[in-house]
Amino acid sequence: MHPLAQLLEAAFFSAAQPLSLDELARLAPDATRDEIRTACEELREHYARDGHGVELAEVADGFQILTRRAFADAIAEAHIVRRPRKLSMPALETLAVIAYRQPVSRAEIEDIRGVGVESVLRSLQERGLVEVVGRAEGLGRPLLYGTTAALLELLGVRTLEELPRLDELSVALRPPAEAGGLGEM
Amino acid sequence: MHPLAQLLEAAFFSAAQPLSLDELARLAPDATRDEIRTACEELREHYARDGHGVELAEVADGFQILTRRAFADAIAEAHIVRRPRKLSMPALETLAVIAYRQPVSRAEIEDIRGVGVESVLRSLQERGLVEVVGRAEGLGRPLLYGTTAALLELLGVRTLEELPRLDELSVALRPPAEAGGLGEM
Amino acid sequence: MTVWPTSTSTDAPFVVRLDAFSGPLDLLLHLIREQEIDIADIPIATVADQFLDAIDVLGLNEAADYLEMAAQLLRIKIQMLLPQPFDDDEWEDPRAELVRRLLEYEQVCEVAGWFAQQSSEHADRFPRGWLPELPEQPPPPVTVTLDELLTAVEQLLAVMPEAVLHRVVPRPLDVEAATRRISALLEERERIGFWDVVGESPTIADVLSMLIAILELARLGRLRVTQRKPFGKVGIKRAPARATA
Repeated sequence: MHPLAQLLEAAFFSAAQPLSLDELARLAPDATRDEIRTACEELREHYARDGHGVELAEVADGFQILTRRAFADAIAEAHIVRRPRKLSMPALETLAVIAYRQPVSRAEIEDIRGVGVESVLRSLQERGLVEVVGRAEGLGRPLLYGTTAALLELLGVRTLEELPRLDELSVALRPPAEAGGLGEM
Repeated sequence: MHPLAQLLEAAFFSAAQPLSLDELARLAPDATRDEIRTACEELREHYARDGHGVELAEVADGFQILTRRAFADAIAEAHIVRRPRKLSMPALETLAVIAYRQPVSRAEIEDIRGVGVESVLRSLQERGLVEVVGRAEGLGRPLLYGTTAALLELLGVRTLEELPRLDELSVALRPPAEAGGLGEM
Repeated sequence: MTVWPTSTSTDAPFVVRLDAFSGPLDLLLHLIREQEIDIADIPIATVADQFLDAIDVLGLNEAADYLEMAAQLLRIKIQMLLPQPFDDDEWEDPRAELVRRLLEYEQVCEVAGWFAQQSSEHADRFPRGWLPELPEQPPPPVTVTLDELLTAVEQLLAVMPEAVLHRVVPRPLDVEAATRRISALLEERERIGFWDVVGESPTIADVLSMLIAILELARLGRLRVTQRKPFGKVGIKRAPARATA
């Protein structure tokens, strides 16, 4: 392997979270962005070609080494890793509304979901998937919520743009234009 | 790589501590100890031969994957594993009291938090989140503390008025309405 | 999306798990789908009745969110019974707003389902679990978010007597004595401060006993607690209407 790829591999092994191109660039100040991308590509191909137990994945605006899916059951059953707890349907629905409508107030979320979301919202905040991003103008200046990079990591996507586009959803009839639906992405 | 070596690589990568032979045996119940040893050896040789950024190290209680020493400095200097650190809960609580109550003396903070805050206060000052803003009247004229512009910047708000009002917080144990707040107790 | 509960027979279409629905819109959508109703032309009278039956069977007929939906359905049902004007163009379908909400909510469900699938697939790829120690280096920058600060404030405000009780209280709380002490002080003075009643160098048990006593007396209307500003001094006042004891 190219020395730059080795250095990147060492860095990925030292970090518990995805590393962005900016962070990788700090690691090798003499290398260009293109060289770093090429080295990442080399590492990815190496893992794929030589039959490794890990792979280089692109998530949350960065790169991260992850174990291959095929080994998940064996590792979890041997109690080496505990799988994260699954989110409840109310939590997922609340996340969906926030992801597409952010920044969004609690009242708006409750309006769309038709239920109170106070405790769901709090537990999503505790899990770091949602955060307060500001305040609305107007009466009472309610807090506004948005999603975090942790949500991207949870979903294994790089950016919010990778979420399904609303016009791709199977719901046949879109809401009237003035109603807006979940809002534009 | 042999499938068993791939499985072991995935397990070493995802484990929170070195894995002993016993633990590795739980991972692959069908494999003999000898086969597991051989697979570990294969993984070690693979890392050494192909020029990887990591190596398989044998430690007192088992095996673990380590970053090669040659790359440690570059990783440390790039602050890759030292992401901006979160403040501890005592620091956050002290900051919270100062933010909502400034200008405030150390004694008042300690009254509210119920613990000594000398060292927490010092480290908040060193980090530039808190500063001395004056002296109280009265006995001993104690120093008064307030928050800095750096804190507002970190919080992403323009003024202290943008912090949530206390009545907006979802306090679990709310006193009866007429009791106002738990405040100073 | 909710795993739709299966009916055991056509006579009992509402044999479902209690937590099967994530809200009234979810339940309503379930009824509509189960009967393959055209969402743009909902037979409101039928669906409203089914909705009421369902929340009754599910024991949800005390949940405000479901009751609100039931009320809305009944309102639409009545509006539908009113005679329609001749000019169709001017007639606004009373179901329109409900249909809009249902469609919007269907989108939410579809995205939530995608989230569930995506996160469960991704959860099978584990990140690095163990991080090696690195050589000494200057301390990293700190970060603090509004969220974290708020959590800290809440934690402070919540006080959490239970947590403290388990940890440090060396002797049981004495709320009764605290109550007596407050009452006695209020006999003497109309207004006292929290720290007056706690006294010199109180233990945590003293503070908690006093706190509980104050809250209880406040609840009973025997005193009033005031605080002019966040974290401000807490004042305790004799209740004006209190019968002199």
